[in-house]
Amino acid sequence: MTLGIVLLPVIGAVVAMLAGHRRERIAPLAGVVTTAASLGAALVIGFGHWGDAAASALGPYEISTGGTPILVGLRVDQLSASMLVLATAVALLVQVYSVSYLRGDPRYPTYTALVCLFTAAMSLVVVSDDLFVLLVGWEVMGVCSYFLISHHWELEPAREGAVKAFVMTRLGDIGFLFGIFVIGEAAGTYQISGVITAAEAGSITSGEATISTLLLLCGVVGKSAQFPLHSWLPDAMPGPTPISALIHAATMVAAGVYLVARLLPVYVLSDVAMAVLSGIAVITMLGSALMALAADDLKRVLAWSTVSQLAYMFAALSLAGYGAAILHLLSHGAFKALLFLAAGSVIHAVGTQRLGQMGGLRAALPITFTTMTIGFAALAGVPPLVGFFSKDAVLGVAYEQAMHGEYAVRGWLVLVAGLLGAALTAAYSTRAWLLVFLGPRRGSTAEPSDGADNGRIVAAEPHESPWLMLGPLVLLAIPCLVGSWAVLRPGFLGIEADPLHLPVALISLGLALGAIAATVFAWWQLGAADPAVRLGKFRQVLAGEFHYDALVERVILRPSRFSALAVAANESSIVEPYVQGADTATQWSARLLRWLHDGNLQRYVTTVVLGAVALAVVIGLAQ
Amino acid sequence: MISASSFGGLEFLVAGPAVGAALLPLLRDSRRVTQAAIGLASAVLAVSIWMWVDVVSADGAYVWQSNASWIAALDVHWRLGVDDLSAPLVVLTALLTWCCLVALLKRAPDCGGTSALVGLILVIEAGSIGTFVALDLVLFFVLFEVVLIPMWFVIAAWGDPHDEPGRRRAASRFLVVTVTGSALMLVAFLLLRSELGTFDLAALTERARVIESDRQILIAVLLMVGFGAKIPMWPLHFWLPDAHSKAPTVGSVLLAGVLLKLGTYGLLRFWYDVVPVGALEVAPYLGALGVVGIVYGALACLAQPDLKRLIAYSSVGHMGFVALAISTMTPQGLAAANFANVAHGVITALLFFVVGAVKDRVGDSGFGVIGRGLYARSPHLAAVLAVAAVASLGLPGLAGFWGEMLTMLAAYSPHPDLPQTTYLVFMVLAGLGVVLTTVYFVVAVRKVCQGVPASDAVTDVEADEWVAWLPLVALTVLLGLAPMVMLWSADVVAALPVTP
Amino acid sequence: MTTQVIDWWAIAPPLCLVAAAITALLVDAFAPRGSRALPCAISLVGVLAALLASAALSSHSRATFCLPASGIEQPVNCSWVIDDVTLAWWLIILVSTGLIGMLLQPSVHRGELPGGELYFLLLSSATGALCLAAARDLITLLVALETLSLPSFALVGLRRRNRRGAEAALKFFIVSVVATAFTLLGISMVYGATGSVAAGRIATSVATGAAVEPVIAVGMVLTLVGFGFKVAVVPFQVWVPDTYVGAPIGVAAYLSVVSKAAGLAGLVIVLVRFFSPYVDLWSPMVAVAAALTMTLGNLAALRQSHVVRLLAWSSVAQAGYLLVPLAAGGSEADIGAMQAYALMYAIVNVSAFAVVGAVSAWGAVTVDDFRGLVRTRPWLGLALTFALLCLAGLPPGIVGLVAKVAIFRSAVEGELTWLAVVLAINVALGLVYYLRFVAALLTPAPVRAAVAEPPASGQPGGQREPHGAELFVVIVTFIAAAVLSIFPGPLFFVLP
Amino acid sequence: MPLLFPLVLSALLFGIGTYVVMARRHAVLVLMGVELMLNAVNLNLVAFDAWWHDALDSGQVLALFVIAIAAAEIGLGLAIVLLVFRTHQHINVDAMRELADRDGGQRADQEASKHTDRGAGSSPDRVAVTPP
Repeated sequence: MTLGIVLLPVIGAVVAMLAGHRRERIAPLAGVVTTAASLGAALVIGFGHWGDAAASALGPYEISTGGTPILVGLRVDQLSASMLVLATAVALLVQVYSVSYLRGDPRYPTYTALVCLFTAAMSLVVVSDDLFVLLVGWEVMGVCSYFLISHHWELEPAREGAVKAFVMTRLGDIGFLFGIFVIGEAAGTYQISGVITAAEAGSITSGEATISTLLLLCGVVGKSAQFPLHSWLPDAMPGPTPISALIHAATMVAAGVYLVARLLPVYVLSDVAMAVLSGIAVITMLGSALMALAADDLKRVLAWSTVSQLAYMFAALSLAGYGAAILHLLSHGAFKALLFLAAGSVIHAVGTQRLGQMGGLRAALPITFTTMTIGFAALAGVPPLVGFFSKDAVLGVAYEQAMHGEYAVRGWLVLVAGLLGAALTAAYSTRAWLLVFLGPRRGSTAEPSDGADNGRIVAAEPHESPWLMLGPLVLLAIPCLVGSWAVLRPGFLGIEADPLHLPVALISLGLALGAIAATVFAWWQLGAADPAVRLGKFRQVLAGEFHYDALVERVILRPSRFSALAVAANESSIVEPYVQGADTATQWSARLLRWLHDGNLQRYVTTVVLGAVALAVVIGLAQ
Repeated sequence: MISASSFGGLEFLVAGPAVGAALLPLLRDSRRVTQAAIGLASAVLAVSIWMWVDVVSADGAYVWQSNASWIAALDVHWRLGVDDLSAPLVVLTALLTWCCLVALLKRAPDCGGTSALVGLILVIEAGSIGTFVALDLVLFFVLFEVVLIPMWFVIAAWGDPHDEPGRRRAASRFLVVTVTGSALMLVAFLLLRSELGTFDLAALTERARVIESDRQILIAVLLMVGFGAKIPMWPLHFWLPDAHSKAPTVGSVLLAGVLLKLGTYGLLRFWYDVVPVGALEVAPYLGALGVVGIVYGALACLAQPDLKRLIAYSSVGHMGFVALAISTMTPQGLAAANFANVAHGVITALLFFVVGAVKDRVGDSGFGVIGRGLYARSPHLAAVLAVAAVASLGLPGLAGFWGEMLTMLAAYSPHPDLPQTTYLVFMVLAGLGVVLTTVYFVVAVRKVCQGVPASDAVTDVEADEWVAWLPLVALTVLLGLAPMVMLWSADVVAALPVTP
Repeated sequence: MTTQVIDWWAIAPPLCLVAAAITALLVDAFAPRGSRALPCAISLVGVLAALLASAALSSHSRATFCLPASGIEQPVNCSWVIDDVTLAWWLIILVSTGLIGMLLQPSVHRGELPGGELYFLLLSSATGALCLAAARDLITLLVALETLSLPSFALVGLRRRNRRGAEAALKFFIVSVVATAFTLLGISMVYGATGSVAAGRIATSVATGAAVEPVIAVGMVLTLVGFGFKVAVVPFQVWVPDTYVGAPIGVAAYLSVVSKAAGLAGLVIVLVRFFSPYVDLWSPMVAVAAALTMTLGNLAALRQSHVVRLLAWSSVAQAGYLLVPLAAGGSEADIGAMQAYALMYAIVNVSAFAVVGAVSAWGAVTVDDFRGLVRTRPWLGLALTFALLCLAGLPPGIVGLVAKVAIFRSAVEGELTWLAVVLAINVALGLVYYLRFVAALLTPAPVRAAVAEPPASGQPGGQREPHGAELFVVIVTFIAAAVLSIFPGPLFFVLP
Repeated sequence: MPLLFPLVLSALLFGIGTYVVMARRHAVLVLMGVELMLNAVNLNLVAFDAWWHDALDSGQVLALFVIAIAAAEIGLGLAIVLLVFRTHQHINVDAMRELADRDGGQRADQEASKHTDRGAGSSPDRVAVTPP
């Protein structure tokens, strides 16, 4: 069954790839059917593990490497089961949504195949019980993401973004790989359950734990777009919007959270790693929320918001708040997927991603408006939507730690940052919502190629999307609404998070409402213009995203480009002449010999005489 | 089960292609020659797979052994045998030869004389397989050299049709560097002989430990330089890019897929089995050169304006990984080197096939000439190129990953007598190389496959090309998903005593 | 004084040659014009007879012209010894002489060379070579060396009214006599230091330390000069390119094979039979000379475009390889390796010269003129390609490769690893020019029409079919090299 | 008579002979130099023979051989010199450069080989004839 979840989408991918170009119907069908089957299997497994702490395993099968063997095996527990359900469900919705969104796209079969492959890879990451197998899924996700971002490879930003995303995540993955080495050698196994057992049994020293977890963190930071490898995610937005929903919001970027959660027993062994994680989370949380506040691209706002929300989860994990992190992961998966898909619907309608060219779409897109409002509200933390409660769980963990936990200092830090972040989140959500749906309609469908993901010229008058696209929106809106009921149930999915932390909840609610009110006020005061104007000069800094890319360019890219040129120059100007130098040397020696053999008999005789005399002298001396 | 050694299975693998090379061109019609050669290559492939099955069940011992005196006065014998180290390479050679011949069936180089080219390819197959299965040092050396002249011809006569002096220079450079290396290797072999009095590899393995360590170091150094020229190890790599960029497609495929492996195979065989003590002293230097090769090759690729040269330089990097793996002197390193060898053979061969196809279609392999948007102009071709590139950059789940991963793992815990910190640095630098490899491959894909299609459509992959390429694609995926296909022997190999 | 008993069987092979030489001269003088093949036939018969006679000797070693033993310190000492080594040299010398004899016949046929004189001189010179290999005292050595040399001067200048032949002959002659004068000086010093000219007595004297110390060593090296000259050891290689280029090509082949083999035999006899106690003294010297010779030869050959001069320098380089086993100490195994290499070299080099001779007759001089030979004359082209690859020591020329392995082995077992490394580099260096030549042969389209198209009739360098004798030599040597490539065993018939 | 005298004389003779061979351009003078060298050796041999009281008189025998060889050499040498004179009209040893290895000399080689096939031709870079 577990294997089926992984294999079914692969079959779908193969079918779509091979037959998709022949018959138009096959690819969507293959994608939807296999993903649906996969979801079905995931649900069966998920319900099997509902509230049940026991894990089921498959394998392990041993691969010898000459050293510590690799034990290939699958293992499903509650965490993986819930992740499976999330991943396959979002994948299914995205598949359905894409049928309409990408209708008529000649690259549709490839697209479906890659989405299927991605689903399989994500499932593999979640159910794998071996670090190397996990890495396989992890990187296959990365490469699927790379290909999908560059779906519109005629567009410069798509190509740029794909390369950036792939290279940055892979940079982190090298650290990840080394982390696996360290942890595997320390624990004597690469099996995840084995590593956890070893960690709990205390057979991993804190030094080993620190090094390995920090190295693993490199991969996590890369995959989940946390500081300092955060900048690829917004640039990945030129990819098709459903992809952004699936890969860059709900699942792949959350895999980092999943991994840290899974290996939390090892992380807790290392204070340093936990502190670093807190630091990263706090910086990312606030920084990216600020950038979301000033971004002029709807998808970019959502991307920064994703980065920020992921940081919440890491913040919870850094305080050992396992349950809160997972809750927030699941709820974020739902509402962020909803937001992206709704944004796709908006973009589909107006043909641009620029906030400055939207506005007043409430009437034209009623269903999109409704569902997206629910999504924004959930993001902003408006009760009783699910986002409020899951964020509260995170803040609650921080509150507990700050008040009477062992990580008091970091608890306070996270708490303050989290509250500030909540306000910022509410502000940028409101801003985006206002700019998209309210106020007058600005701009036109001009310059569709300007970052718009599919570059299609759309009719001047925006219209509601077809039901194949709206259906997923509605379906995703449901968990946002009723999810709170599930979250509030104690022991949901066996996750023991306290339901509500009243003081923190009240403060955060107050901050959120205040921020919403302030944003709305600024918007109203500016005459339905962008409230970010109120930020003044700071807006430029934020819109420039703290000039991080320029810094990377100057510190990393330029030197490596320079060294590459140096090597190339070396190849052509040192090695080549080195070869030709040998050539010249032989030429000169040949010329010397030619001089010696210039036909002059007396020179020959002299050579012979001198040679004989020299021999005699040498031998006389030698003796 | 019938014992294949009783009817000379290995003799068939070596002599079959050689005899075929001598007789087939008599058929006159070059198409018929190629067809017959494909038949022969299929038989060789089948026998080699049968051989592998036998090797798998043999647990590390030499199987299909045979022995006949050749030059009595020099104590040289036709000693053949195959074990888990050589078996995969034999199968790889047989497979790549088959693919090359299939590729030649319809699209031979313009220069004509396809029959002769087919004959030369068969000679290369015979020589390479012979080198892998030879258990006599002089025989090894002779067969090692057998490959050279045919390859030289392939490059010099069928290479880049636009640049005759260039291809000849490239071919000669290849030959001269390799011959220098192999002559040094011969010196090492003869030193072994003078120490131990035999050319028999199996006997040498048993007796090697009596050689004093100074001598072992000398032999190990000679072997390192000798095989290093072939691998090619970093400062000796300069012949490779030229040879590749001037060679015809089949030449590049065989050069990268088979000939480079002769070097790494030799180093593995002799360092681990025969002079482990000396090798331990020299290993850090090999590791350092390997790592320099990795980073240097990757940097050279970054600024490379020609796709074929880029892949050639990427070979320098990949072979640097193999060198690093060998230099760890652990069973894991051995397994890693062996895996990386085969993986590189498969993937780079595929890459060269694809780039060769592109070059044949547009006339050159420079980025500027190929133009952009190959995804649109020739979707399947571009897709195969992208897959091969992704495999080559070491994506987990494809063949390239396990070799590199195991190499770095081996570098993380090298032989206890080796400097641990140094190897840690090697590992980190190798990781840096992996990142750089990613960069140049995605940049190359971006330049070639993506972008607004610049010029006309390019003929897409045709049926015969699919036949030649699909085995490689399949093997890339298979090795990536089921590395145990190659790694089953790792534990057997682990039984080898590396420490004296 | 006692009367000597002469073992006529032991000196039969040279006598066969002498008889054939005289017969050839006389027959040519008195036979009617037109029977130009007769001297060649006679000398081939003589060579065959000499071969048969040598074969009859092969069962056990013989000696003649002996000094009786007088006391313990003066054991029996023979001036003429036939053992396996001698017989191997004889085989190499006789086979090459026979092949070269055939190679020269076309020139005789065309009237460029006088048949009687040619074969008389050739066989006389070969007689000297045979005697050199059997000699065991300084007088016999000297006389044999001169018998080898003097006819060869005449051979070089044998073409009538030929400027280049005359120049070559004069240069060859003068450098040679100077070298011989030094050899004589050396011999006189050795005699002065030991009081004897016989190998055994000199060896005993050297071993017991009775010889006068610095004089004997200086005498030894000066004695070597004449032989080194024959072998073309640096710095006595100066005459080689000019002489080869000026001489008829068959004579150049003779100089590069027979004369060189005889010189090697002389070097071996002097160093191993006379001065083996001084092995520590001469071994490094020979090693350095070998290294210099091969390096210089290869470097000089690199830039050559004139085919014969290229082969001339290649023969200098090969002389360096040939010296390596001697440098390794000259044990029986070493000499075996040297002779195996010399046999390979003889066959292959004769093959190369045969093709070059045949093609030069059409006016081809430079490597470029040989372009496309494999296409236009497949047999000649393939034979030359194969010969060059054997000289380079690369498969398919496995015979050359195996012979090189033997040489390398001598170097390594003689603890001369550095020389082995120099050898390795030189093998690669040599490859460069052999390959250049091979590449030209295989080029599909000839750039110049020198070879491919027959020039207008009546032109002196006009293309014509190669003579049957030439073709025969080419094919025989090609087949021999090919068979030896598959079964290299017979190459090592003298190895213990 | 002490051994030293003949040896010194012999060394002088050999040295003079060597000098003549190296320094004189006239072929006949060169031959005379060679003759001097050979006779120096003869003197050596005879002196050593006398010094050793050699019962076999090897030295003297060898000296006889050397005389014979010298005669043969001179005979052959003069014949070659004659040949050279007939083809070159001079016997100046350092003026004969036709066979020399020149830079880019392949053309000259070819020209020369064509000329020589017809007998005495004139080389393009022939050195002026100045018989001594």
